[in-house]
This record gives sequence, C-alpha cells and structure tokens, in this order.
Amino acid sequence: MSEVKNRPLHVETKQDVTILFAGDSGDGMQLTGTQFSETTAILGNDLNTFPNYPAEIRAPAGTLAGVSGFQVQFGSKEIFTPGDKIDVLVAMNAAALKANLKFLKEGKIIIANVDGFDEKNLQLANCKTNPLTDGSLTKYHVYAIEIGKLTRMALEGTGLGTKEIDRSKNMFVLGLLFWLYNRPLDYTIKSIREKFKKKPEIAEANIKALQAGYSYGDATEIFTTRYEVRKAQLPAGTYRHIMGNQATAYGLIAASKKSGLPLFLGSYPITPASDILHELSKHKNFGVKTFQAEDEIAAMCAAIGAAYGGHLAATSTSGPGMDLKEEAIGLAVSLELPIVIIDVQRGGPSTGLPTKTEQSDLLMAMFGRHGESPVPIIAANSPADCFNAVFEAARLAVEFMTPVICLTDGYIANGAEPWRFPTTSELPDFKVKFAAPRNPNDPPFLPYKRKENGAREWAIPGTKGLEHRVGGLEKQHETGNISYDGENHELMTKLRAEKVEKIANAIPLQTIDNGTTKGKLLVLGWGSTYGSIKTAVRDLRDEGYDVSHAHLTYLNPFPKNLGELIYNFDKVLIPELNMGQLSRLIREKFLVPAVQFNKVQGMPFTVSELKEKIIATLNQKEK
Amino acid sequence: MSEVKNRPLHVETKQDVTILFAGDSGDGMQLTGTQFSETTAILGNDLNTFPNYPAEIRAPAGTLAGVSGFQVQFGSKEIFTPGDKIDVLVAMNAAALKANLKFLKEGKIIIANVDGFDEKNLQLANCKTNPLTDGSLTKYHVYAIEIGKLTRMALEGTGLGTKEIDRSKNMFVLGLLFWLYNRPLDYTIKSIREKFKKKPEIAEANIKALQAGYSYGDATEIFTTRYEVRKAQLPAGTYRHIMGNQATAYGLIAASKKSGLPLFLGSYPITPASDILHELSKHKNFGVKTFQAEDEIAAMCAAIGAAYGGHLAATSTSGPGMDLKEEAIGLAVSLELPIVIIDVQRGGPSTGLPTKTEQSDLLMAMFGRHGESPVPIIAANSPADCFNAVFEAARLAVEFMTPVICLTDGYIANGAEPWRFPTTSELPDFKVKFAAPRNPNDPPFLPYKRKENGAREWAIPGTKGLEHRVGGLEKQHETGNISYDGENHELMTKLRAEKVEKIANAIPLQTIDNGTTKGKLLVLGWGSTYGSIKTAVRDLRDEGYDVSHAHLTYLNPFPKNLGELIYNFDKVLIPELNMGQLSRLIREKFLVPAVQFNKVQGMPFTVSELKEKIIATLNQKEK
Amino acid sequence: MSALDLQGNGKHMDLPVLTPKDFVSEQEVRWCPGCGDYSILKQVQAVLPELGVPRENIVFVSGIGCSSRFPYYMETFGIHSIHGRAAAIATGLKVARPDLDVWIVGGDGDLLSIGGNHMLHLLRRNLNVNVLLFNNEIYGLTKGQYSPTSPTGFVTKSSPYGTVDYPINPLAFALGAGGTFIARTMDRDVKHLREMLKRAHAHKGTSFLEIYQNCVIFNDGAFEDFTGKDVKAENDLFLEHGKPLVFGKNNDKGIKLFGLKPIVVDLTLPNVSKDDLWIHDEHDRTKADILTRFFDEPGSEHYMPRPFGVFYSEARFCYEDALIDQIQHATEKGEGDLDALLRGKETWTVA
Amino acid sequence: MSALDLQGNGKHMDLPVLTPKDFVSEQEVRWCPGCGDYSILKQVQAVLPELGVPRENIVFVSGIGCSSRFPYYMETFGIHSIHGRAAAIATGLKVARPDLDVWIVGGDGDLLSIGGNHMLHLLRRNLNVNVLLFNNEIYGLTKGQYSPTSPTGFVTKSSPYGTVDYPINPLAFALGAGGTFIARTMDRDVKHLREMLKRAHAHKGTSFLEIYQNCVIFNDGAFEDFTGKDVKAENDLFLEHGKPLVFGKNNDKGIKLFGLKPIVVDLTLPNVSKDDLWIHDEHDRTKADILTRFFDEPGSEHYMPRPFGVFYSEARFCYEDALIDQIQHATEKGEGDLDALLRGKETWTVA
Ligand SMILES: Cc1ncc(C[n+]2csc(CCOP(=O)(O)OP(=O)(O)O)c2C)c(N)n1
Ligand SMILES: Cc1ncc(C[n+]2csc(CCOP(=O)(O)OP(=O)(O)O)c2C)c(N)n1
Ligand code: SF4
Ligand code: SF4
Ligand SMILES: [Mg+2]
Ligand SMILES: [Mg+2]
Repeated sequence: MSEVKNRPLHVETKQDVTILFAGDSGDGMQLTGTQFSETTAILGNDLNTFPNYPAEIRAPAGTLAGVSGFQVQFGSKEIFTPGDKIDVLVAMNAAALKANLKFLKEGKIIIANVDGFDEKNLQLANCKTNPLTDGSLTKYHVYAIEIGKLTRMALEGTGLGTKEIDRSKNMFVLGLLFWLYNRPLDYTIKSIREKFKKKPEIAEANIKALQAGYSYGDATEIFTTRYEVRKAQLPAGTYRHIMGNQATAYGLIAASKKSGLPLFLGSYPITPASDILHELSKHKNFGVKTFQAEDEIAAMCAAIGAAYGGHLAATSTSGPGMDLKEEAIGLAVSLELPIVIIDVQRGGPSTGLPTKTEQSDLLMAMFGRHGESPVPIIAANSPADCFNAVFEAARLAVEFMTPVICLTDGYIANGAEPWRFPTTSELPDFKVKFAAPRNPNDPPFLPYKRKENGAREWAIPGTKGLEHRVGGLEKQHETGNISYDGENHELMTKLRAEKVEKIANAIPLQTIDNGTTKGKLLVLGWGSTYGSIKTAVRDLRDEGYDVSHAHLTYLNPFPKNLGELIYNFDKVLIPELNMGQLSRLIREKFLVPAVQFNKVQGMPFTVSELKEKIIATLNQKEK
Repeated sequence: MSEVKNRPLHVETKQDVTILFAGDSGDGMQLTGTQFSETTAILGNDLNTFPNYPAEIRAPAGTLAGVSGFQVQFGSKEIFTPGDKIDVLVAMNAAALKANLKFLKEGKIIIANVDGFDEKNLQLANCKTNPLTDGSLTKYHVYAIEIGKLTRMALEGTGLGTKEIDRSKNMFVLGLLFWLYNRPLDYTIKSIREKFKKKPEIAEANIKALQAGYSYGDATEIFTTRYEVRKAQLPAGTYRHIMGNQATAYGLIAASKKSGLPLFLGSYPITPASDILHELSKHKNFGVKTFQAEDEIAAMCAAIGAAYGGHLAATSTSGPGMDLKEEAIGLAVSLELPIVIIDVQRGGPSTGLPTKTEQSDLLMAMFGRHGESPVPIIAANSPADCFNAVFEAARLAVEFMTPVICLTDGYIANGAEPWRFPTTSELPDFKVKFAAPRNPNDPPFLPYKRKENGAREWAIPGTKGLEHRVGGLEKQHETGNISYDGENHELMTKLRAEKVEKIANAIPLQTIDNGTTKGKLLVLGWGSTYGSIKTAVRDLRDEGYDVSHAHLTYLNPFPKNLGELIYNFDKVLIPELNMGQLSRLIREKFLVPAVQFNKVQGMPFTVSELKEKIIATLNQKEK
Repeated sequence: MSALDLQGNGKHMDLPVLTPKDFVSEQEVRWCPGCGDYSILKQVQAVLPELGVPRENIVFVSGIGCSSRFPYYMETFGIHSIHGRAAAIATGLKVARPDLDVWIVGGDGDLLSIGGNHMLHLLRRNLNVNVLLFNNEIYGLTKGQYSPTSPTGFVTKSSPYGTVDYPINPLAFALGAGGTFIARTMDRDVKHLREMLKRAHAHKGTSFLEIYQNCVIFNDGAFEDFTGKDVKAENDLFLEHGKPLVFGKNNDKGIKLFGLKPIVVDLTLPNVSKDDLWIHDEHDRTKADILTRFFDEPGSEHYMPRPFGVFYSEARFCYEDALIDQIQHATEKGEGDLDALLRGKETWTVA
Repeated sequence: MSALDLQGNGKHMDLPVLTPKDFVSEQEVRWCPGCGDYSILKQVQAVLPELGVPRENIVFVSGIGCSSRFPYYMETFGIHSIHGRAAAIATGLKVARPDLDVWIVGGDGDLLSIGGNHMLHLLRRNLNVNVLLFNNEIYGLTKGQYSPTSPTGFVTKSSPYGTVDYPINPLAFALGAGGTFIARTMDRDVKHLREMLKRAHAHKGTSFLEIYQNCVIFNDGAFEDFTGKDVKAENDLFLEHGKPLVFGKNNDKGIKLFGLKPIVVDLTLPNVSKDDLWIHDEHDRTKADILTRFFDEPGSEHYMPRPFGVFYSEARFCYEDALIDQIQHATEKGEGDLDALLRGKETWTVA
C-alpha cells in the first residue's frame, strides 16, 4: 500500500454529477448507491436516484443479465431526474462495464474493479479482450483498481472468511467515492453499525473497508482531482431522504391519522409494489392492520370488508394484480365505499417486464371494468409525491364515498429523493362522521340518500338502528333496495358518474408548472415523467424556446380548467411511457390533435430525447 | 260452451303487428311466445322477438316483480325490432296488465285472463280496484276471458289434476291468438308431442287446450275481426328461426369445421351467456369439447391451454366474468394464441341488472388489461348475426394468432329472428397450417418469427423438432426467449399493435347500410341497436329526411375508410345503450364532435325515441 | 358517531328482548315456493334472538346465487357481494371489526367452485366467523347447471350427457384445509338445524356448516334419502359427542371400528353390544376424517349411513386475535407518532 | 402438418435413445447458486429419458415464481404462464390433447395461494397430469414474503412481527380435495426424488408430489431437519408399500397404531416386534390421512418422523377419458352434419 502523503490536489466545483454504481447482483450496489445518496442528501445537495436491477433474485454471477445498477444524480441546483448520461461509472466487473458504457459521457470517469475483469468474468460478459487493457477506453479516464485485493488487505487479520471479506468490497468503493466527492463517512458508519447490530465483527469489517477506500483515495496518486458539489438552493425547510413506496406507505398512515380511521391494507406481494406492504406491516404501533391475502382478488375484497366496517381501507398491487381486482372494484363502485387502490405500474402486457417501469395502466384504471363504473384516478409524479397522491386519494375516497385509484410506477416507487416532509399539523384533517344511530321511531334509514357532493353516508355495523343491506345488484335510489327498474338504473348510473365528476369541485385548478399560460407549445405530462419533462422544459426555456409545462395529478376527473389551458397553446405535446394513453383521453375530451411522444423501453425519458422532441414539435409546420 | 256457428267476420290486413304475451313467471309466457313466433316465421312473416323476464328463478307469483313477458313483432315488411308499442297485450293476471299497459297503443287489444284478476291477484299487483271493471280501460278493446275456467272445462275428463290442467292455460291463449291471426296449429302440435314425448297424457292435454282456444275464437261472438298478415318480401332463400346464443354456438361449430380444428369451449355459467355453453355441450357428435370450469379465470386459462394444443378455443361469459378473464387475456395477447372470447353484455356495473341488456363493455374490451395489450373486437348486430360475428372472430383469431373479443348482449342473445342460414359450402374455408416438424439439422425454430400479416406460426406440441417455450414475460423478437431489453420490448409492443392494426386489411370496408354516402347526418351504431336504428332511419328517409345509417361490426380496428365516411357528413349521431363508449373511440380517433344518444334502462332503443333524437339533431344549429 | 369503537365486546347492557320477527327484513322473500332456503332462513331468524348478540352487531355476507340472497331477508347488516368472494370480504370485515358477529352464507357453486380458494384460506386462518354452505348440488340462480358437489353422471343443462366431474366432498375438503369446526345438517330437520346453528355460533374459529338444501326446481329430491320422513331413520346417523354411533328406525344398528374400517353391526344380534361401538369424539381428527367419507349410496354393498352433526371441533387461535395481539403489544411499547415517522432518522435543514 | 393427430397414444415407433442432455434447453439457468431447484431440474432431466415418451409430446406448464421458471430450462414444449394458473391451463391442454404428457410445476405460493382453487378442482377432476409442488415455505421470486406453507410466527419481509397465519398442510389438503396420488420427496435425496418422479408419472390421474426445496436466500435450512445428512435418518420415515414403518439411524424405531393413534416404539426393546408395526398401505385412505398429519417439530413430546414416499394412490377415472368417451359414443351414433345443424328442424323458403 502506498504511503499517505500530502500531495497537490486540484478541486473542481460541479453543478451536478451523475454516478452509476454497477456490479453483479451480489455486489451490493443497491446498498452502496443508497448510502451514497443518503449522505449526499444530508449534505444538502438535491438528488434523484434510480435503481435498476434484474428480474431474477440472483441472476447468474458475472453475466450481463446479472448486472445491477444504482444511478444517482446530485447537484447544487434542483435535480429532478437521475440523469441521462453519467459522469462516473463504477464497474465492479466486466459485465457491468459492458452493459453501461453507452451511458457514460465522453471524457468522464470509469472506476473499474480489476479483479472483476479476470478471464472468467470477461468470458461471462462475452468480452473477447479485456477492455481495461485493449485500448478501447481511451476516450475515458479509467481508474483500474484492484478493489478485491485491496479490501482483502485491509481486512486481513479480522478473522473473517474470504467470502465475508469479499462482501465488503462495495464499502471500499463507497469510501473511495466519498473521498472523491468529499463526503463524510459518519452517516454510513452509523448505518452499518445499526444494520449489523447482531454481528459487530461484520460491522467493523465493513467500516474498515469503507475507511480503507477513503484513505486509498487520499493516499494514492492516481487521483489528481477531487470534486466539490455545493449545497443546493432548495426551498427552506427540513428535509429527509425518501423512497416512493415508503412515501406511499407513510401517506396512508398519515391519512389514517387525519381521518381518525384505523388503517387496513389488503395486499398480495408483487413487484414493484411489495414494499408498500412490507413498510406498512412494520407500523403496528400505528394500529395498522396489514393482511397478506391469498391473491389480489381476496386483497381487494378484504379491503371492501374493512371499508364496510369503517376502516380506512387500501390495497396495493401492480398491473397483473389490478386485472384481478377489477371485478371487486366494480363492486366497490356499486357499494359506494371508500377504498384506496394503489397500482405501481410496471412493464406490460402480461408478466411483461416486472422490474421495469411503464405508465401503461391508465386506460385500464379508467375503463377496466364491465358496465359503467367510473373511478377517480390520481397519479404521483415523484418518489416523495407518492405521499401527497395517496393522501389525497384517501381524502377524496372518504369525502366522496368511492374507490380511488392511485397510480405510481416502478421508477418512482423504487426511486428516492429529498423530501421536505410535512408536520402532522400542516396536513389537512378530514375526520369522518359516520351515519348516526337511530331510534325505532325515526324514519327509516336511507343508505343511498346522497349529500350535496353526491356521496352517500357511511353507515357502519355496530350502529344501532342502521341495519341495512347493500350489494352489487342495482339499487333503488335512496333506499338501496334491489331495483330492476330501468329508469332507476339510468338515474343511478348518472348519479354515480356525476359524483365522480363533482370531484372536480374539490380539487385544485390545473396550473402551469413552468412557463407561460399562453404560447406555442404546452408539454402536458402525468405521473413519473415529471422530473424529465420539468428539466427539459426548464433547459429549453433557458435557451429561449416558447414552451411550457403542465403536469396532471388528477386524471379523472380532469381539473375544470384543463381545456381552457390547453386551448391557450398552439400545440400540445404529451410524452408518456406508453403508447399514448393520456393522449387518447385528451384527444377525446378536448378534440385537440395532441402530439404524442411515446416510449416503452422500461426506462424513464431522458432529458435530451425530450428536448429533441420538443424542438422538433416546435419546428414542425401545422399539417 | 257456446255453439260453433258461421258468423260474419271482418278480416283486416295488417303490415305489422306487435303482440306482448305477459303473465306470471309460472304462466309459460316464454313458451307461448316462442311457439307463436316459430309458427309465424314458418308462415313467411319477418319477425323479431324480445323475451323480458325477472332475475329470480321464480319471483313471487302474482306480483309485479314476477311478471314475465315475451314480445314479438311480425309483419309483411322487413322487421328489425320487437316493436316499440304493442297492438295486442295478453295479460294473464293483474300484475301483467299493470306492468305493461303503458306500452299498449290506444285503441288496441287487451286479452285478459279474468281468473288472474281475482281479489288476491289484484292485491298482489297493488290494484285498488279491478281494471277490467272499474272503467279505466275504455281506451282499449278489452276481451276479458275466463281462460282458466275455459281450460279446465276443455280438459275435464282427461284425468289430470287441477295443477296440471292449469299449466295448460297458456296453450288456450296461444290457440286463441292463432285463430285471431289465422295461423295453423300443426307446428305447435308437433312441438308439444316432441317435448312431452315421455308424458303423452300431458301432451294431449296441451293440444286439447290449444285447440279449445282456437275453437273459442271461432265460436264466440266477441271477436268480430280477424287479422291477416301477409308473407314478407324477404330476400329469396331458405329460412329458419334462430336465437342469438344458439347462433353463437353454431358459429363456433361452423368455424371448427371450416378451420379443420376441433372446438374447445371453456366456460363458467353466467346469465345471459350460459345458453352458449348449454347449446355446445349438446353437440358432442361434432367433437365439441365443453369444459365447465370452476370459475371464469380457469375457463379462459383452459382455453389458452387448448389453443396451445391446437384446438379452436373459445370462452363465453358476461361482464363480471370478463373482468376476471382480463389477466389471462393479457397472457393470450403475449403468447399470441388464437382464442375467441364471447362477452354477452348485460346491465352493469357489478352484478347490476343481470337479465337486462346494455352495451357497456366496449371500453373494457378495448382497454381492460394492464399494459399495452391490444385485442381485436367484433360485435354482432342481431340474433342471427351472432353466427357471422363469432365465425369471423374465429377466422381472424386463427389468421392473426390473437385473442379476439366478440361482443353480443342480452337483447340479441335471447332474441330470435328468421335466419337465411348458409350452407357449409357457402362458408369460407380457413384451414389452418400448423408449423411443420423439423429435423435436428434444420436451423433453430423461431416461434416468434412473423408472417407478412404480422402473425407468428402456430407450433403445437407433438410436432417433432418444435420443442420451445412461451410465456408472459417479454419475449425476444423471433426467438421468443425471455428478453428484458428495453428496445426489444418497444419493438414487440409495436409489432403486437401493428398486427392488430393490420387486421384492417383483412376486413371489408365500412358501408352505408341505408342512405347516401354524403349528407347532413350519419347515424353510426354498433351491435344490437341495429334493428332500431335501421327502422328509424328507414322511416325518416321515407319521410324525406337527409339521414343515413352505418353500423359497425368491427370495433377494433375500425374499417380503413371509416374516417372518410364520417367526414362526408355534417354531423354524426351515435346512439348507444351505454354512457357513450363508441362515442369516445370515434371522438378520439377522428376528432369529430359526435353527438351522443345514450340510454341505460336495460332495454333496447325504441324506434320512436330514435326518430325524435334524429330529427332534433338535424334541426339543431351548429354551436 | 364519529369514531370507531373497537373495544366493543359483543356484550351490551340492557339488551331488549328480541324475537325472530325482529330479524325479518322488509324485503319480499323471492325464492321459489318450496325451496329449502325458506326453512334455513326461518331457523336462523329463530336462533339469533337466543344468541344474545345485538342486532346491529350482526353482519351476513354472501356472494351470488339463490342462497346468497339470504342477507337481504335479514334485519341485520348485510352485504350481497359478488360471486365467490364472501369469505374474502368477511375476512377483511372481521379483521377490521373483531367485535362483529359475521356470518357467511352461500351455495355450493359460490363457496366451493369460484370461491373455493377463499374458503380454503379462511379455514386455515380460522377467523371467528360462521359459514353456512347451502348445498343443493346444483347452480340454482343460473337455472340448473351442475355444481362441484353434483354427483358424477348428473344430467343438467350444461351436461346433457351426464357430468364427467368427480364431486368435491365438502366436509373432507374443509378438514383437509385445516378447518376447526366441521358439521352437517339439513333444511328439513329444523330442530337439528337450529342446534347446529347454535353450535356453529358457539365455536370460536371458522365454523363450517354444510346444510343439505333442496332445490325444488332444478334438483328436487337430491337428498330425499336423508331428509325423507320414511327413510331418514335408516339412512341418517346423528352424531353426539361421547355417544356411540347408533342409527336405524329402532336404534337397532350401530357402527364399529374394525381396525381403521367402520362396519355396520346389527344390535339385535345376541353377541353384539353397544359397548363395542364407535364412540363419537368431536376432537378426534382421524375419526372425523373417516366420517366425512361415509358416502355410499343407500343400498350399496358396504352401506354406511350419512352422518349429521358436529364431525369435528378443535380449539385453535384465530387470525384476528393474533393480529390484534401484535398490534396491542406494539402499541403498548409506544403508540405511533406520525411526526416522528415522517421525520425519520436523518434530516437536514435548508435555511 | 395441417391437421391434428388426436389418435397419438404417446407411444412412438423407433424412438431414438434420449439422454438427460437432450432435455437441457439452451436457456441459461438463472436460479441462485445453491438453490434446491437445480437438483430437481437435474433429476427431472435424468428421469425423462427413461419414461419412453417422445420429447415433443411432453409439455411443462408453470405459473410465476422462481420454481415456475422451470419450463424454460427443459428442452420440451413449455408454457410459463401467469401466477397461479398453471393447473387451469394444463387442464385445457390435457382435455384438448390427452395424447400429451403434461407436467405442472410451481411453488407453494403459486399452486397453493393464488392457485389453490385450480389445484383443488384439478385434484378432484383427476386429469392425468403430474404436479410438482416446489415447497420452500416462502415466496422466492418476490424476495421473501411468507407463503401459505410458512410456519406460524415466521418472520419475513411482510411479517416483521411473525406471521399469524396457520399454514396449509399440502398433502392433507390434496387428500381432502379428492386427490388420487399423494407423495412427498425432497430436493437433496436425489435417488428418492427420481423414484417419486417415476411413480408420479406412472400413476394414471393427477399425481401430486410435494418436494421439499431449499431456498438458500430467503429460507435457508427450512428443511434441514429432514434433509441434513446427520439428522435425516432420525427424522425421516420412508414409506414403502407393504413394508412396516421403520426409521432411525439403525432402523431401530417403528410406528404402531394404538387404536387410531400412531405411536413410536423402540424396536430394541425386548417385547417389541416388527410384526406389530403399522404396515404401509398406499391404498388405505385413512392411513394416508394420519400420515399427512405426522407434523411435529423434531424434539417435541409425541414426536413423529416426517414421512416421505407415496402416501396414497387410488385408481379413479380421469376427466379427459370420460369426456373423450362421451364424444366417441356420440360420434359413433353419427358424426355431426353441419348442414343439418344449421338447417335445424323447421325451415321455409322464400322464392
Ligand atoms: C363472476 C360471476 N360468474 C358467474 C356468475 C353467475 N352465477 C351467479 S350464481 C351462480 C351459481 C349459483 O349456484 P350456487 O352458488 O350453488 O347457489 P344456488 O343458486 O344454488 O343457491 C353463478 C354461476 C356471476 N354472477 N358472477
Ligand atoms: C397476479 C400476480 N400476482 C402476484 C405476482 C407476484 N409473484 C410472482 S411469483 C410470486 C410468489 C412466488 O412464490 P412461490 O410460488 O412459492 O415460488 P418460489 O419463487 O418460491 O419458487 C408472486 C407473489 C404475479 N406475478 N402475478
Ligand atoms: S332455483 Fe332452486 S335453489 Fe333457487 S330459489 Fe328456486 S328452488 Fe331455491
Ligand atoms: S430466491 Fe430462493 S427459490 Fe428463488 S432461486 Fe433463489 S434460492 Fe431458489
Ligand atoms: Mg347450489
Ligand atoms: Mg415458494
């Protein structure tokens, strides 16, 4: 090991940096990335992350299929995406390099684990020659480091086996990156100690490796530059780091508190939604009841049962599970019970690309049930926004006595960002008033009598004098008795539709996120494309283009002023990670020839492809 | 019994007549109506029928809820609907009269069974006074006949018990109607003998009652007019009488013959689709395999298994069952296997109005699955047309290797009409060529290599050298191997969508059913509204209105010329038995402000309400 | 009322004395005249007042089918849901509200065909609910297709050549699924029916009660061998805990275990004694299993009479109790603080 | 090839001699290193060549899960379908093509949680297919939630406080569902595994084979008591038809029936003889039922060893055979004439 000495170091200040930690599934890249991000967040940078891992639990080690990546963009300006192209590629083996080199900017850094480029690894990655030595990487700054070996040296004498020692090499890399970007180790050290509470020897080994990596950066002369990324100018407030599914879980707990209703989640595990179930099952001290059902049908039905019983009921799933829930969602529409249905969208159709992202369940959310059964839809636009979306879904569900579908997707569900979290007192209350008990002499209870907003009363069992029956057959207006009368059916169909339409009165008007309220081009997005569109439009506006950005949270009903807002622009461009689902709704509703921009590659939009499309759209002559 | 004598009889010729046989669920009105219709069809009248019965198996006798009706319109002109208003109301009890009087034209006939208006029946029907005697029916010709008593008299001495005798009173009525409209008894006599093959004494009693009714008409002097309805000028050919679900079953058997594939139906009973299962399970001599599954998911999945095995696979259900099938339909989209999915739509949402009709599953058929999973859709427009629709669905499924949804609804599924049935040789062949066996030295088999029309080959187990795996995960182009590659996913998504789009090349262009190819107003319909729209437009064109009618069979993809055709009209009006589902698709696709006309009352459109709407639309100034 | 009383324990002060009539809802009953469902409805209405549960704490949950109309006729809370899902809905309801008295009602198609999986998982989870399976061996509401309990060869609308399905044995299924209370009764023996309803209610855990129910329209007389006045005594075996298995018009037949094989013995023969007979033990899972397979047709060679009564009962923890326990434990250690949760472990402040 | 050969009877002339390698597909196997699935895959590939079935007549059908990737690795026909539906798809396939050799592969979640109902109905219908249940008592693919076979109290991602679910007993369930072949084996005893695969294949009807499978990542060592070299002999009971129930390192323990109660006896004691032991009888449904409940934890008081082998087998007609029979009978009476069908009984002609 080279001696530690003070050497002249160049310090470069950066506005933003994108790092991709890539390695084999077993290399612990997700943990490394998370730790780097959390420390970076605490330092006050804005950031955005994107984990991208294979569908297999342990894809074959060393192969391209087994590569697991964690991308983080952080900066001193506001960051809305994990970055298009990367500045630093950490490649723990040959496959990780090969799979990701195309994303690396020219002239930028590769930190390669030499031990991951031995013959076996090269073969597994289908490399004929070793890229570290065959001259193919001359366009980049390559730091080829024997990370495995160095880690082993650092941990010599700890008494741990080679297997355990090798597991720490990700900490060595992390330490090195912390040195390179001048970040303190203490947060990670604390986390490691907590994680390995029961195995202190493992904890200490990991910490040693971390420190060794840091020292290595300090000591070796191969690094001549260190980088500084200043604090971001974020809105004032207290921040934390949060992942999308976690925010969703918290949103439900918050809604439970604010409504005064105990929370019930019926769910069946499915990627990428399972973490919502996992997170909520931890919080039994909030009185949260999680029920892992035998399937998605049972999960939805159990939520119906719990809602009928007066709980704040929710169910969480992804596409294939949504298909299965549809019949029961139709029942909830007919029963007019409040249920929050969370669909963490993933690549379809069928099993599709389970670990990749897509926005292709919007039309199913709108129309996925037989008969006329309208359901309100809300979409989250970032990891932290999952909290707001699901909280709002719960509020509307309870206020309007209706199931509400809340759409997130794999990208934001697994992604993370700093979150200026609210305090309890900042969150709106929506305490529920159940239907009151009645005396034998009171007029008969009318379970389907409606309030002004179109909602019926929530009449829960255990309430004296409210005995009544509900069901999926058409109900007589007000009494709720079975009715086969045609005109009554039309009336009820209209009342159910109107109730959903009336939600437009209870939600904010649509605003322009960035830009002017009139102009040449409106880019209209929804859901997880927020960050990319925001960044692209911001950049182009800086460059002087006449383009504005509006982003929909409410997909059904639309905000009341949406048409007006769209008509104020010459053109509207709708980028979506599907084949044009919001486009269909907008075209149908407002009869405007929306320009579509669609991508279904399991990945978010890059900012640059959006910019290109926006410019092309602006330049295109009306046909 | 009064003597039979020759008396002067007025004979009136009618172009069309609508009769409603109405009675208690136990009164056998469905049978009576069917017998009348079949005899009438054989006589050469055109006709259209509409059975309308309660959801209960045996709703409480005598009540309004228990009323069962069978409406038939027949005539010497072409008949496309069961008639808006009725000319003859047969009312077997007070409830039947009360429930249906509003449909009777002024000045027309009521044939009432006096025995059904005793105190008990009046009470059950919530009648304070007896309408037969309280003077409230002066606007009609009322024939109050003691049908029960007369039947008992006729069957005296047969040795049958009162209960059995009373069951024959519907035959008395039928005989009377046969006399009134001058129809022969022989067809019905033959049917009765067949039906009660094993109980000849019951058969003879029914025949006696039938003849007694006929003689009663002849003998009594209360009828002074007899009616004649001449043969209709139908297109030349040989006709039979057919019900919708039966036609659907026959269409599948015909497709099985014409494709050379054994037929497999996986189904789970549900109103109003069960009769397809019932009918097909009778035809084991055609090699038809019917599988009554444990639920709709299993039914659809079994169809997938059978299709994979090389059968012509189908599944039949109604709305709630469709919800459940959606996940498996998505799998079929991904596997690219041919399956005919029949949805006999009924009133929704949820359990809704199970025995009533509606057209509200179109958008679910389009968008009911997560992810991008396009499925072709075909709709039948009349009972007999169910045959064509399902046959065409099978042809397209096999030719394009895709599931195809075939929409019918409760109205046409249970309705009946004369059918100029095809001969086997008139039906197009679509013999299937499975992928050929391969030798070990042949290049590897590519299960997802596509033919020009976008379809892959059908490679069935048992074929040497074709061993391969398929699944719901995204597949690599051509090889079909699992692929998580983003660009491949986009390619496959597009290829699947294009394949469905290419069906537009394999279907006829849209024609104008009635009217001109340019004009003021196009009435655009789909499915079971055909008859009502056709009649309304024909009548209005006769009155000189500038209105034309086009009716869609192909809902996805639309015929290639549909846009052009629509743009040739100043306005387009879309009447649907839903809240505007085709309207949404047309507005979205062609950006035209289609005028909606919606009804969800569990009943078809009446011709008169359509006419009114058409005239109003023509008169309305452009806004 | 603005909050949820989770502490409700099913016992209320000053209960008004209720009568069967108090459980009759306003809805007109719409089964076919003569349907076995009427009798079951009546007996349930007769038994409920005796259970001491306030009317507003009772919920009937059903799916779709003739039998599933049941909740509409009960003046209690009720959900007539979708086909096959009653058990799943009841599970959510009971987990949310252990204070309620939850009854699941459904047909053989609803609970065992489309709803079989939810039944399986309900039985193993052992929520404290009561399941009334109206077994008429037919699909009534959809007008006569065979059901999973229909005998092989049965000719119905969907099986004109006779079914080729081998039927489910509902009680054997329930036992295999881990059910803790398994019993059988019939629509026509109202006394036995009432007793079984009470036993089912008294059991803590999922009570699975199969009720032979006659569908007069599509499967009339399916159980005539067991419910018919004249034949009943010879074909039915009424189980009583601790009593020997005796049946026959004159109580002249008994059942003995010959190794693991049950055989019928003639008690009138000199060397046959009641003391040798199988003594019914509700808690013996093996005996219960053998009893579920007393399924011969009357008249067959090794004929066994059809058992009625409680086949099996077992004390086992209920899902909802264990869950509530966990919540209580967790809450005792400190109720959740939303602000602390949202804040998390690490925060930073931007001025 | 343009038509379907329905006459195929599974036996072909001139079969090339196949080896296990011929059943290895090109697809890279992607289970975690050390996963029990590898062993099962290998033994299936080893056994298939011995069965005499042409490769192209074999179809593996699975749902979703780690285990459900199985078909991809087999050089046969295969469908990797959707979660829980393999049994339903296989049913349609087998009804359409009785000539094929159909195998269903899946995990405890796939076949018993979401897919439980299809399994129930497959078992009672008794189609001639083979079910391989890879029981690892966990959801592997979704990264470690409890499954319906996980023991109560199990701490997993979705049960941080321990599960409150009472587990399914898969073999008791299968027996209660009317299964005709019920067996258990394990990933690590490759000889026994091979034998069971052959027995399952040989059985005509639905063969239900539970395979204890170790998930190294999320539930490592779940079956260590039964598969571990050192402990196996003391904890496992290998069933052989007609043989007494003997186990223990030195075959020194036996099982005796004391009435209906099984007890463990020490064969080294002087007055204990092998002749008194329970003789295994595959066709005894009651014995099979008792065996399915040998489920104590090693070391518990009335400890029973865990049985492996064929618990039960029964000859019963298969659904598809009965259906094909009906079709043949109907066809013999006269094949369907489409023109006659379309024409119906009554027609009239318009000139
Ligand atoms: C999803 C769905 N599938 C099918 C049906 C149609 N359906 C209603 S009830 C029923 C079965 C009725 O039989 P059972 O459950 O035995 O009840 P019973 O009428 O005999 O009391 C069926 C198939 C439905 N309503 N929903
Ligand atoms: C409809 C649906 N729900 C949920 C899932 C997610 N899912 C995939 S596999 C699986 C369970 C895996 O466990 P198991 O069947 O025991 O197989 P193992 O991975 O343990 O072999 C789940 C819940 C899915 N793919 N589809
Ligand atoms: S059809 Fe059968 S089960 Fe249904 S109400 Fe009538 S008699 Fe009862
Ligand atoms: S997660 Fe478990 S079951 Fe799945 S492949 Fe890995 S070891 Fe096997
Ligand atoms: Mg039934
Ligand atoms: Mg598992």
